[in-house]
Amino acid sequence: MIMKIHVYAKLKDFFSPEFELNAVARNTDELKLRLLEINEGAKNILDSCRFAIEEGFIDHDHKLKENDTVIIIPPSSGG
Amino acid sequence: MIMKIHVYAKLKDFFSPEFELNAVARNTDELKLRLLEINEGAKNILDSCRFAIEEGFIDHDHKLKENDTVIIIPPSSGG
Amino acid sequence: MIQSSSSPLPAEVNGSPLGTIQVISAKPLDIVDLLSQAHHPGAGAVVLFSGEVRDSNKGREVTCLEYESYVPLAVKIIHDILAEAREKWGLKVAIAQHRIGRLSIGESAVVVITTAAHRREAYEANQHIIHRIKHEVPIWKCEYFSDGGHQWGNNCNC
Amino acid sequence: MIQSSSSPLPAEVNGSPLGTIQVISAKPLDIVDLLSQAHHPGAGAVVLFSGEVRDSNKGREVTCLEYESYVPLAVKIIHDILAEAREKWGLKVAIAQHRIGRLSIGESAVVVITTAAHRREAYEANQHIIHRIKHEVPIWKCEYFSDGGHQWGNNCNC
Repeated sequence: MIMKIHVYAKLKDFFSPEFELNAVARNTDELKLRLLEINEGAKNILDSCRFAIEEGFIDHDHKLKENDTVIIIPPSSGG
Repeated sequence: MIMKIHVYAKLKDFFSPEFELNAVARNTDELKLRLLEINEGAKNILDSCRFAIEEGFIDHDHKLKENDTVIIIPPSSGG
Repeated sequence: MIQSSSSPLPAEVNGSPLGTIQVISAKPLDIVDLLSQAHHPGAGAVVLFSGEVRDSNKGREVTCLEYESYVPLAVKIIHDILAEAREKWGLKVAIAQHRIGRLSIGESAVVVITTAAHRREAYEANQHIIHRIKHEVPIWKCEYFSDGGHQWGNNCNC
Repeated sequence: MIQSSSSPLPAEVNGSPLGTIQVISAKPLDIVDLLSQAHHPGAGAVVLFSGEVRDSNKGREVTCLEYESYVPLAVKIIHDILAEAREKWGLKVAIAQHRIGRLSIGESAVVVITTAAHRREAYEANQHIIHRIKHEVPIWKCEYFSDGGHQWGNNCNC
């Protein structure tokens, strides 16, 4: 199962801004585990992140699909 | 006893903007009475006015002098 | 340091050299120019308020407004209000300018600009300054209505 | 009246024809141009907030800032925030624009303009909008310090 992952801000200290993930992740909880397998140092920041697809946030029970592009959204710090 | 009187805003419906008053008015209470002798219709508005000389407000016990220029200040309505 | 004790004004007002900004203006207010004077490297927040002439008041159609002022006292009081606000909220800049004369719909009657390190202070001080200007400064508004009437001192434009 | 049900945006946003104002901008914010779009004959009060880059944060000297954003979602959320504020406070105009990319000291990172018949609504709505933009919109700040360090996401600039 291949997904595209886009990360922003502090997450870029742990991951490439955009990369392909080839792993089983049926929802965002599982996706989080797969990402921690890549870099466990991201635990704190990942725990405070939300996930989005296109223009909408998704819940932890949203079913991820092959070829989804998942956006990982750290807490806002605009303004 | 001659004083110069300057009035503003709604007071101009009752008095000339600037005029000389030749009458006994030792303080602003007496000045108000002299002004009501000229136009008693100004009572309501005069009761809500403050008085000033140059750049400062004066109290009702401030002693008025010959040749003072007294400014009569209706409630503010700027903004 | 030698200072003239007879000077009634500080060497700096509005955060600008004395005299740069006239707090009472018979000319249209230049908001862009005022804003350009409000930037400060230590200020993270700039708040600008502009009170503008509305086309109606309590259902009556307004054609224009006129403001008059007892200028010497108005200038002194506005400077005092700005100095107190600058002190109380630690503002980097506090600017105010009130128009006098005849104004058309949409023209700005009064502008207040405050800048501070953080936005809470800039908003609070700005609201405080405009409130005091409307209630304490000898400036008076006359509204001219499309039905031919006029009215002095209806203190509710904005 | 026939309307496309698939259109995610109203025909008018920010009180201006759709697309006139980009809520996320990679170019320096043009405050003067934004203000010029904020006048309304029924509005007695215009409030503008500009969040600007300060030269220090908690004692550390800042040399520049960088903002990045997940733009599609940021645009949608800012439009939602503005629409809700326009409705709640009966605003005549509600405009917001947030800068992305690298900013120098003194540059404006975000501008919010609100106009209403009376000033209380314009101030309240303005503060509400900037609060929500700072906390809900996927925009992130990175501070670069003169000591060579940098830090993501310190949400306290203004």
